[in-house]
Amino acid sequence: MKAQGSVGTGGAPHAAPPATLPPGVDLHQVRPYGDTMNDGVVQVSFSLPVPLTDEARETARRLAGKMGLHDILIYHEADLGYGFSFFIIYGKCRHAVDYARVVVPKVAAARMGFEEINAFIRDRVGRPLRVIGACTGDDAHTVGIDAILNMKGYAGEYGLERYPMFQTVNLGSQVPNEVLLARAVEFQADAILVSQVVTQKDVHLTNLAELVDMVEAEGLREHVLMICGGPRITHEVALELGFDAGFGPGTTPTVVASFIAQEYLRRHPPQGP
Amino acid sequence: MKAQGSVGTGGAPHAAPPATLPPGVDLHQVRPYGDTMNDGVVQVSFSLPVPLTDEARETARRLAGKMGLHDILIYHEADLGYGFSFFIIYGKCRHAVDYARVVVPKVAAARMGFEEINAFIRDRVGRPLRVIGACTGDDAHTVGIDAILNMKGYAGEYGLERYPMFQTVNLGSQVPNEVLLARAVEFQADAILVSQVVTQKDVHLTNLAELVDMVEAEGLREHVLMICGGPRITHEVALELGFDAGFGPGTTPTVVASFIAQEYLRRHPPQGP
Amino acid sequence: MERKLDLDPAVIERCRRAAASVADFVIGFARERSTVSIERATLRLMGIEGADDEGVPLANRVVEAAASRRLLGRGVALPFAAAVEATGEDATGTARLVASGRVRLAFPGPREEDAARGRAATLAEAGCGRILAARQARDEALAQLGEGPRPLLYVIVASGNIFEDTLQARVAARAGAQVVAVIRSTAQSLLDYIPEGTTTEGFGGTYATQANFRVMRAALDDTSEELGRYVRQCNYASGLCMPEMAALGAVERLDMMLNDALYGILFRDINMQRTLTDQAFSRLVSAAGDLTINTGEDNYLTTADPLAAAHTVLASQFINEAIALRCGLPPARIGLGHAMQMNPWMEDMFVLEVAQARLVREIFPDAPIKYMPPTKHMTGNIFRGHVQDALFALASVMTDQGIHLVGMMTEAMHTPHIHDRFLALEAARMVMTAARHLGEEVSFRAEGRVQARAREVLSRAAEMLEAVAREGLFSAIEKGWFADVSRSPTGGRGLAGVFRKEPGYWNPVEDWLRAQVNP
Amino acid sequence: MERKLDLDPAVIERCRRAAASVADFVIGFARERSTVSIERATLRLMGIEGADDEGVPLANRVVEAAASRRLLGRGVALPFAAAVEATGEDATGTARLVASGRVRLAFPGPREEDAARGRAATLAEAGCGRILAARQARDEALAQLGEGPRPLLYVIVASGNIFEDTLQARVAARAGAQVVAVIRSTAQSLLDYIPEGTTTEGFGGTYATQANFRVMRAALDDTSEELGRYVRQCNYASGLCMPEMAALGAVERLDMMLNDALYGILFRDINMQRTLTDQAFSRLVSAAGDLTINTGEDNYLTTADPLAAAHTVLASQFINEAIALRCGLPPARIGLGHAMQMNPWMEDMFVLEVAQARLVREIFPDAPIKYMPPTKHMTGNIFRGHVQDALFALASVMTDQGIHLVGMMTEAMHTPHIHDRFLALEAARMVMTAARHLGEEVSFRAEGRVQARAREVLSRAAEMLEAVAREGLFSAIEKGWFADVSRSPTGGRGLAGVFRKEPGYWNPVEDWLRAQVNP
Ligand code: B12
Ligand code: B12
Ligand SMILES: Cc1ncc(COP(=O)(O)O)c(C=O)c1O
Ligand SMILES: Cc1ncc(COP(=O)(O)O)c(C=O)c1O
Repeated sequence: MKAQGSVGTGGAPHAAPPATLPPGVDLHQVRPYGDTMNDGVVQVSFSLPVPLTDEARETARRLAGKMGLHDILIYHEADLGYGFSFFIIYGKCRHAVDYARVVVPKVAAARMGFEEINAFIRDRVGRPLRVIGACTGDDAHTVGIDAILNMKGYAGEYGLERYPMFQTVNLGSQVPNEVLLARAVEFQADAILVSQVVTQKDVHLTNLAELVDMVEAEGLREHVLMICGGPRITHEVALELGFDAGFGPGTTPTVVASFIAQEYLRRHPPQGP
Repeated sequence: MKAQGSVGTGGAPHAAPPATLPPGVDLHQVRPYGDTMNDGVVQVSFSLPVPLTDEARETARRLAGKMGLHDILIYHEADLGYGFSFFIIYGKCRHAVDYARVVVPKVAAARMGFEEINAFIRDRVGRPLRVIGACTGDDAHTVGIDAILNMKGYAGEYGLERYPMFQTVNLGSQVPNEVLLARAVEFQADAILVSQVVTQKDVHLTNLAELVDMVEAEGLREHVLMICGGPRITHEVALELGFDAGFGPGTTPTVVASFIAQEYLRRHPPQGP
Repeated sequence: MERKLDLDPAVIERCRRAAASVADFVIGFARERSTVSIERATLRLMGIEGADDEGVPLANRVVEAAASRRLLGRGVALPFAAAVEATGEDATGTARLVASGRVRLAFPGPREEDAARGRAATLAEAGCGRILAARQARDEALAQLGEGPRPLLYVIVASGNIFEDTLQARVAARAGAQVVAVIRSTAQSLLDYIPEGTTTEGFGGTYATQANFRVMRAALDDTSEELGRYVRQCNYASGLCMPEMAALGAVERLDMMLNDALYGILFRDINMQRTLTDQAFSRLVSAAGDLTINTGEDNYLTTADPLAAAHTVLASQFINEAIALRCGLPPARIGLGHAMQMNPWMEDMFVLEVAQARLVREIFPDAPIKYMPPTKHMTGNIFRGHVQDALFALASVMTDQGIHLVGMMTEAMHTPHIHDRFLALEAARMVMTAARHLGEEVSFRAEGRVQARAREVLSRAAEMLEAVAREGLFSAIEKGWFADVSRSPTGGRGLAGVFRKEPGYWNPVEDWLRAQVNP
Repeated sequence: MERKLDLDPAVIERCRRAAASVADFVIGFARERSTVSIERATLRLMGIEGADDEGVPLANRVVEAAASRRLLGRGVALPFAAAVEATGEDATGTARLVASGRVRLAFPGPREEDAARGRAATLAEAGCGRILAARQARDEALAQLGEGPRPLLYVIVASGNIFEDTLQARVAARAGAQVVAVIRSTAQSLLDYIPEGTTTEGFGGTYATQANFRVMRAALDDTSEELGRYVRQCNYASGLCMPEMAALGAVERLDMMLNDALYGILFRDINMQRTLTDQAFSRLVSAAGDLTINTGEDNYLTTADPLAAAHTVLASQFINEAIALRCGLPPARIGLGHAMQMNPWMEDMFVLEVAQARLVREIFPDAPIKYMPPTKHMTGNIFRGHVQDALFALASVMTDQGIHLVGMMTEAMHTPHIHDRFLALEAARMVMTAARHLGEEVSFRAEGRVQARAREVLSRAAEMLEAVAREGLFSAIEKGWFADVSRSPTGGRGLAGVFRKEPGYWNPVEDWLRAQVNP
């Protein structure tokens, strides 16, 4: 299978073929697909805080009904004991989405390679960009931020530390926002990179919002690029929080580097000679 | 684990403790439970007939929204190729069900054991009951009906064939409704047992409904108990189809035998001396 | 093949000897007989295609006509060839005239006989040529593209709609599937004719038709090109139309056919004389077309107890092998089937299944053993099911199986959804990658559970086979020795379609096939 | 323990020798020092409970008071005992007075000294008596109920609310869990105090408090009765309060404690002098309480590459073992940790993980090896994850692990939901039942992939350990030899809480503990 290039990724062993559309799909009415166009098949599972009884089963069925499913089949049920029951349900979903009208904000930066990015910064900016990163709050998950910043890098790409045209500081784990801000100021950072992995009780949102407020309070917001990332971070969420960009699972260094370089330039257009 | 009695069953190795209710559950507002009362956590998965793009992801998210989920997280996404994408989603369900008001029809027969049932029929009916069974239509799945009727039985219980007080005929697989009816008449069956396992395109419902019509057309409906079973059969469905009872997965012979004996007696009350 | 089970060759030899005598009986029995389906297959291979206005295949019409005029006993080929001579039309054209009653079938008079025989031979020649063409095309595609590592990952599609099926087949192929089987609609095996044209409605499967074979083959050929890997198509040479299915499969370049000596008898209540006669002919066809057959022993354990009846699977495999060899199928094309069907909650179930899987592997070293996933003990608990299938994949890679039917977590409930297959293939590939050489690394304790189980199953199979040889196959089946199912020699469907060959019976297609495979 | 890997005893001996010298250094280093947390643990074991009105634990207040008056260097026990003598109150009452400033701590004058020492000894005696009581209660429960087969199935609860946690723990126990660990709230290990009372809010876990320990213990005792099987409770003797956690755990009858020499240093950036000093004391406590410790090597491979760094895990296990032995923990209570962290898409990953798991098993035959599930390569694909966990369960039962942390299909995303645990336990039990004696049945090819890998890892561990012994542990850590993380001896949290014992340092609790375990 290795030969089929699936190492480290899984999914399909073959690259995706040109994205075609299946025959007969109505892009204004996109529905789930099981084995027939528009059959609407959906799989659902959940527990209920009631013991497994006929009534519990019926409750599960009605809940699925309220979710917009019909032809509901309870595939599996289990009594978890102590007043809990578990259900696996299949049904056909009434709902459809107008795919043709969906619009999604995207990171607006062409992806470049290692050499390209260094050349880009050397020629257009003329000096290395200063990047500071940290895993803030109580979060000790540094693997993500290290993947982006450290020499070693990620998924076969070097981290920013390896780029001649980036000057980097990685503060590591459990960094209070105060500390990050202070170090960013003394380092005169062009970009602040924050990682948040622990998300219980949305603690990551609180941490990130707080940092933005502090940076604004310092009147630094327009002088520095603010970028966040983590398994639960999306670009959209980042924008809502007041960041300039957000990166989720599987992000590689070049993606981030490309964004920093291009976005920095967009904000600091070179003055004419 | 064998010792823990889980052989053949799985689920929990221990019997369910007395069905308690978890503290703090509101039976008028029962919601899914993840790890906190009323958190409403639900897991959903489905495919969409569009290639995996940011828009497809957003479409999946909106679909989950329409199902009544909030705090929606896309746990996994995959491009299936040829214009299909797959999603695993978690979210919190807005819906709740009034469990306290749920009422479910149940098979109204006290479950008895082998000896008990034979004694019951001997004393109250006075003659063996005649039961005929078949797997009708194109369905060749006889394991289910055999489990109920044949000597061997199921889950450690003897099949009806083994009961002195049942006279049984098992027509086996792929029996046309006409044939089943004809044989039932000549056998003067007290009960007709039908198994339906293949359910594609709801072929089982069609088959079962047809049999009921034929039996009624013959004017035999009130003289014979009609019972169906199969992995997709519920008592409720059976009643809707005009059967007297329906039995689903895991049914054991005593359950069916108890019903036949008691229901027969209910319909043919012994005349006073 | 490394020998890890320390099996006694003498016992294996006993099995083969007993199986040989059973097979000789079957072949002998079949040689003296033909069936309406064999005659129809003959006509199809002489060039008849299509159906009449009522949708009845012309091949059926012609055989009915021949039967009604008592001509079948000596074979339909000659009278039909005579009619072609007379009308000057091609085979299909002539069949139309016969169907409409405008031409009556009859044996040629002495003067026409030579011409008729000549015509019959050329028609057979031409028709059977398509088998060779398909065979050559496959050889070239395989030589050019290859087909990836073993075991071959085999999945089913069964939407009922051949066009949906092609979509799902392509998605599956891209996800790693190497063989795509189109499951047939629930009742097709009981039909005594093959439906015509493409179909979009089916129950539990999609109708097997010549047109559907073509549609799927074309889709898979496209995909094979895209992926740079040849993807096989599989269907069923089974049921009442077994010989015709084999013929169409060979012509339309299917690569595999489910084809079993006993399945139809045991699980479809098809008459045993019918199935065994059809069996011999259909395997000749598969041999000529170089198709791989998959036998159906895996099904036995759905009705019988896998622990107690494992030896019946092995016994049947010996019989299937012996029959196949006598039909000219080389071991490399005999995909003997078995399955992992033990209760997953039974202590050491995995240990015993590994013993069985390895046993089959070592006894039939050159056969591309077809290993079937857990089905009987699958439940609606798709998460648990996914793990059962993972254990199955591990047993498969650990014991060197040839064809791995990828288990679906939803097996207990529905025919696979598009992502069921995707997730199942992902899991199977992951397990097989992670444990790629585990089999090489481990050996089994002498006299341990694995070896003891394997030995026990083998010796019980030997006893059973010798008993069957003594008892006779028919009466063994009647006594319910296979799959706990009992059938009588004169019961079941399709007996009326069997007849003894009369003196002078002639079948140029059969002759051509035998010449091809000279068994 | 059957030897399946043909390891060279000489190399193992080299490892133990090198580890011994590292451990001797650590123990020697710790002997000369104490920490605020050790002193607080001492006070708690002398009977101080509860917190002041601001929620600051009285133990912290008393140590602060002692520190502010420069009394710590000779140990807090004596001045505190003197205060108890003076006030006539019990330990907690006296602590209140000290906390409120109404009583000032001081060393007893020559005339009071004997009385104070006597009082200190009786308080220690009484407090430590609770450890013995708990130990006895556990022994009785285990003798009466037993705890089921090995490996022990270990699950975590982490709702943040101790009362939800008990519900989930009961459901898990009924589903087969034999050990329930309450994961701590994300930041707790960085707190230099232990919160008071029951808690219902936490991040990624539930606060570890004495009250929460009691609540969970009571719930598990109920369940143990119901199930007729003793269910263990586990928590963390880790972070800045390591010694106090160990003390409360021993008193409240926890059965296991995660407790590692390096984890806090590497993954929590806790100062190494602090952690290593706390470590020695906390292990004495666990030894006295007969708790099983679980070391944290499994974590290394989340930051380092499992293929390249597997030997660092083994090296650390030797060090943890050597330190534990010197603290009086018998091998049967040293739950050395390791994990299955290789990329599941790497060819033969399973083969190599089995080699590693078996290697650890054979080198530490009497340790209840704690085997951790795949975490790093888990993804949001819960179906794939469920299969990764199944492979893990198989490796575990195949290689005789002692404690099996049940993997959750949702590991990449959230702390377990109630049914995640249920499904995961079901799958693990199924795999372990089905493959119960697989390990007994298989042996590994001489010089094959399994044996070669095991040998390679062992010899690299030997080289590393000898290098660490030469280099010194501190500088080895500074050089990032463990988990690819580098820490400096003076960096990180909590160094301020470490002090050298002054001449005349006296700690009756420590004396009592040493007497107990006489290491
Ligand atoms: C490794 C790990 C640990 C290690 C961390 C070691 C270290 N130095 O990082 C250790 C063992 C210490 C650990 C401890 C804990 N962990 Co932890 N851990 C994980 C684990 C297994 C893998 C995380 C990881 O390394 N992923 C690999 C990296 C490369 O992926 P990534 O972080 O998503 O980063 C990528 C992208 O997100 C993006 N990115 C990330 N950050 C940034 C930043 C920027 C600026 C950019 C541009 C991009 C970017 O780029 C990266 C590369 O593509 C996860 C489970 C899992 N499989 O995900 C649990 C997990 C994250 N841990 C969890 C928990 C709860 C803990 C604990 C709090 C548990 C406890 N109470 O003891 C402790 C305490 C740690 C703490 N205080 O934070 C939970 C979090 C639950 C939640 N959603 O809140 C998880 C999900 C496990 C679980 N199911 O419970 N953990
Ligand atoms: C065994 C089996 C077979 C065997 C059947 C052998 C035989 N003689 O029965 C063989 C191999 C022949 C077979 C063939 C096919 N099968 Co099949 N088969 C199964 C399998 C694996 C197990 C069924 C079983 O035996 N269950 C065990 C019994 C004891 O359970 P049960 O039937 O539910 O019965 C219990 C209760 O329902 C109840 N009950 C049932 N009937 C009755 C009747 C009465 C009166 C009462 C009171 C109670 C009762 O009591 C029983 C005991 O508790 C299922 C998958 C699965 N794991 O369920 C697929 C399955 C049923 N088969 C399926 C299909 C599609 C086929 C085929 C049509 C495929 C094909 N095209 O080739 C063929 C053709 C057969 C046909 N025409 O029907 C599908 C059906 C899909 C659907 N929902 O429609 C399934 C679900 C597999 C799948 N996922 O595709 N199959
Ligand atoms: C040899 C063989 N033929 C046929 C079938 C099933 O198809 P049907 O019975 O619908 O022909 C199977 C099923 O596994 C089989 O093994
Ligand atoms: C020894 C040890 N302590 C502590 C922890 C994690 O808890 P925390 O860092 O929150 O104390 C772990 C995590 O696996 C561990 O192995």
